Amino acid sequence: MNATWIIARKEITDALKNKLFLIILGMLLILTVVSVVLGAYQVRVALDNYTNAIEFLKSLGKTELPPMPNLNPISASKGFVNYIGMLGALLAMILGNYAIVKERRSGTLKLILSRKVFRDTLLNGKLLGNLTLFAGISLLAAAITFISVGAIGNVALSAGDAARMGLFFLMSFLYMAFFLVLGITFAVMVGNGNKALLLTVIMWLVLAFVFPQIGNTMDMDNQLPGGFFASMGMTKDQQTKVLVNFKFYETLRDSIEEMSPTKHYERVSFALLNVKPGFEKNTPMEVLGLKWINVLGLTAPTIILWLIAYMGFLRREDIYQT
Amino acid sequence: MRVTKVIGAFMVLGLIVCLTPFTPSALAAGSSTTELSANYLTIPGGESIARIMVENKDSKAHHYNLEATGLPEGFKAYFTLQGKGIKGLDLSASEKRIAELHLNTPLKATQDYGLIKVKSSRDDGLETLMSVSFTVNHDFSLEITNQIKKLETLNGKSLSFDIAVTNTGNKELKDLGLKAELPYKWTLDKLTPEKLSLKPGENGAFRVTISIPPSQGSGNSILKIKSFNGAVASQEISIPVTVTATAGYAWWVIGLVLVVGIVTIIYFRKNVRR
Amino acid sequence: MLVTDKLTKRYADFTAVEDLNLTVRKGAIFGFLGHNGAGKTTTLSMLTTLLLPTGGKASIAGLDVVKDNFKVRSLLGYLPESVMLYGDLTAAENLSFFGKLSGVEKVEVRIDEVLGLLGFMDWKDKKVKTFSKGMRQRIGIAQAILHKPKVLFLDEPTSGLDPQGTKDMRDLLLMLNREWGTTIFMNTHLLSEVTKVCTDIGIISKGKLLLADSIKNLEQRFPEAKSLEEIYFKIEGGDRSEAGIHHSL
Amino acid sequence: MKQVFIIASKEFKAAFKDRVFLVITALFLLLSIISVYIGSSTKNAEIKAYLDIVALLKAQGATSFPVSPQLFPLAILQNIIDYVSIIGAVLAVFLGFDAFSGERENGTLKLLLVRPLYRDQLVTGKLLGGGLVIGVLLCVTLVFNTLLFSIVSGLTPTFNELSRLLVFITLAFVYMMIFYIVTLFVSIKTGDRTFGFLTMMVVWVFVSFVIPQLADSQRSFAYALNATAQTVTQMPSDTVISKGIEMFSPAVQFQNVGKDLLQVVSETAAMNVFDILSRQVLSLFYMLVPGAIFLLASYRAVQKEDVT
Repeated sequence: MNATWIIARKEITDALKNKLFLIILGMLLILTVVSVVLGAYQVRVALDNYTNAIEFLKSLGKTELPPMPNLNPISASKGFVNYIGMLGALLAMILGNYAIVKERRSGTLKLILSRKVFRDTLLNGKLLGNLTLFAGISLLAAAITFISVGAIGNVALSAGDAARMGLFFLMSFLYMAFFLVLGITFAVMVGNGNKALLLTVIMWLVLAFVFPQIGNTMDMDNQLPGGFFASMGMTKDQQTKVLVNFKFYETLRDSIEEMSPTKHYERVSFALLNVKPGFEKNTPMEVLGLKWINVLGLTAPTIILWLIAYMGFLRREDIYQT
Repeated sequence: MRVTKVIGAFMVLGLIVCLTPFTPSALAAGSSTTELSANYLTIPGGESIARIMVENKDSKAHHYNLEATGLPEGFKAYFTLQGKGIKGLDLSASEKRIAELHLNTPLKATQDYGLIKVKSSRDDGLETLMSVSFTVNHDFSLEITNQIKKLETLNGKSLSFDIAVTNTGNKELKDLGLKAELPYKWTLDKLTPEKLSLKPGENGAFRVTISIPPSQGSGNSILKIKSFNGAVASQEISIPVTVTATAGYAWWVIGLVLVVGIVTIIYFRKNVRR
Repeated sequence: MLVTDKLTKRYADFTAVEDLNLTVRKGAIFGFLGHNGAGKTTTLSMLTTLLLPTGGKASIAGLDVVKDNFKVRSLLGYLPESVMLYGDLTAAENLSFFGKLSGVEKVEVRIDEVLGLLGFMDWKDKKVKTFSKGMRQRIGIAQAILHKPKVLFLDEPTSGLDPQGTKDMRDLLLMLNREWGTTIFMNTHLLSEVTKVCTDIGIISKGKLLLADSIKNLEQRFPEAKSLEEIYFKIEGGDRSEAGIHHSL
Repeated sequence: MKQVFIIASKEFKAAFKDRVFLVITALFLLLSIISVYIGSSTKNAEIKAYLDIVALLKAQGATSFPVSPQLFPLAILQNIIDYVSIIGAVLAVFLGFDAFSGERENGTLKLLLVRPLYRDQLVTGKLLGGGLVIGVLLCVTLVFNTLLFSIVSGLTPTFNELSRLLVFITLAFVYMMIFYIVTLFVSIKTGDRTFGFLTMMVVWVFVSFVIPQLADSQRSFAYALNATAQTVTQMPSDTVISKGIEMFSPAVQFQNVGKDLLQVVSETAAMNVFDILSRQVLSLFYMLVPGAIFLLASYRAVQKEDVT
């Protein structure tokens, strides 16, 4: 058997014995069920409400009926975006960190590296094993979602919706993969396992909360909403004048947001799940085509981090320290 | 070519409500004798609102069904109470409330004058009738035309398109402006001409230039545009715009990945131990 | 000075120490012998008030370790088996912190005294995380004797030390006993150490005390034995010698 | 009492020597400063834009002007509520996660407990030390941001505003201490500090995100049908279940009270501090209960601890 695969299999069995991993995984799955069930139920209620409202309008003789509010069945997993964003990322960071640190603590890293194994093969095996694990988690969550939406929401998913949902779970997988690699890279680069974990978590805070928060704070939507201009009846000259003042902020804000894989994940997911309006009429592949930059923003950092981990691991001499 | 035929209103909705006599027409259910009548102005394709008071003169609570009868062909009517559609209302003893009758005039209405009856029927069978008359004003009417099915552009760029307007009324319309409701952070850069005056039957066009902020992600948005002056407003037309994000950022990222990749390969070549 | 009466520590599934009766006289250097897992550390933990006994009594200088635990703690000094201390603090900062907690007056002066005694002044302002095992052990001793304790408890004080370190530690203990009159209670599995330092010994196996006496008395009781080692294996059950306990001699 | 101070002062010094802690502290300060600076300057721009329009309208001879936008100066600081409730909580976790398990792994716990020091004094000392760190941090944030705000916006805070700020900082302190206390408890209970830390991260994710999210999904959406405007709008309103779920999240309670205090909610923006506090007494109660429970539990757990 191939060395990569041997290591990968060991990773999977290790994770399935890890108490914390199992606890968080359990929570994630329970939350998935809860959020999907609640979401599906809400879709149903909303649908009933809307139908009633339409009936009423029709009976009043109205011919121009309000458009269907945003109650597409696949947005049932809207809450899931957040849970994966939080717990999935946490889970990925823990596994990534443990993958390296546990070998160093138990001294087994020396034993492995003194065998007929290339250092990059070891890393590949670790990555492969953990990715398989997360692919499994994504599939499981997807299965739960499909079943619940069908059973509770009482809405049949169209092929397009199912494809969108599938793509969304693919994006979730990519998102978790990023944090997995982040955990591994920090564990490789920082000698002290504990410190590496803390740094990984700080990095997570920065990417998933601080950057989007700064983006929000600096967003004029919040400070000078479109409504402001309108209510003031501003002329366009005045508008542009005010806006020019914010041009610098706007660029800075934008670049900060672009650095956050969380933001990219959110953008693709919300478009796929129709949480963000404006993509209802597109086919799933069109959505991806429109959002390809975000998919890139989600995967590119993973690849870069991974290459850095390669280079770092190859050079590390203090790998034998605990 | 898609033409959204919309006729402007002489009196916009809110204005009608304001001008309506503050003593609403009373539909004094319970006393069958009273029959008041008021005259309302309306325009083809527009909606006017009549305020109707329903009073319960009984000492018991009752439910009242409301119905508008005698509508000319093509006309539609419905009732609302505090903005919500109703078919009837409940009144406790001696209570009175004001409902609104919405009258929709069809675009092709030819008559100048009409009369409808509002009937309230109490749950114990008591019925009351009230007349509401209306005058259709054919003087002012504005049509807005949009030749564009869909616009496509890149973020950070600006976009120009034409909006045509036609005066379909009997009088001249002066100082027509254009109001565009844009997505957040989009700006209206230029509007030529700023104002437009149209004689009856005359056509005119606005050239609109808007700019899309660089931070706008890929996706579909909708512009809502209408033309108006102090007296008339056309209805709103919607133009879908598909924005594609410029790939500048993407090239940087791809470039970075390539650089790191090459560095890694060189690194591996130079290191003996793997 | 130190008396235990049927001292017992029971856990849910096993008994670590059972009915331990022990007396250590004032000024003695008591070596508590036993192989790994015999119950030495558990006994030491109970005596230093870290663990609550599940049965029996123990007292130090007439003070009960449970009832008067607080007073007992101001009498004793303790060196755990592998002492780490606060890695980010310097030697002096560590000592100052622990000294203050022990209620030492003029702690800075005492630190200099003790470090001088240990020949450790050069490392006073270095961070502890940069120290070797032997240096850490010395700074560990420093924190234990900073407040001139009446009784000093040591858990395997020489484990992991090189020959020079072991000798220094021995000399230090003898000096403390001689100059300050400190009673010393040390856990060890090294017989060689016991022979060179201790005045009294106790042997514990599987939680039970097998023997406790002064070295002098033992020599009289086992006149035929050539060494302490022989006595130990005789009492502890000679079969263990084949299991390899002598490797630690 | 002396013993308590010795421990507290050591904790205090140790925190500011810890590089990881310093990084996250810097992050916290940086964020709050950015948000205040941007908040103040956009408010300025807003006011200026309004004045420009009024001037223009006057020049055109108009007699009626648009209403001045409602400006509540403290609302500029509103982002700090989020920072405290998210980053502040993590900060408390970072501060406390190895307070006990770290001592245990180091072996210094033994050294502490063989000294004439009551075990509860140890807990009190740790709490005091952590409290000092959090307190200093919040005070620096407050002073710095108030100054910055005054400089950028040119406004001096009134008495009401100052008292609101003070109460808010106190509340933020209490909130962060709750996290510190729970972390301390976990640290006493778990042997492995990494495990303890991750456990607290899970708790944090739940309190700050999952519970609010779950509660949000349980709000009932009234579908208001507006026939005139031909729209169907969703109006979220609290339900018993959503309220019930939120009870378990001190973060939500903190945000509720914080928003009132920092004039984010216009209805309460003019009230005095006491009215706000009495209005929010239930939120305060829900927030404090877990803190109190874990405080007692921590003292109990330390007494029971067997050090081997």
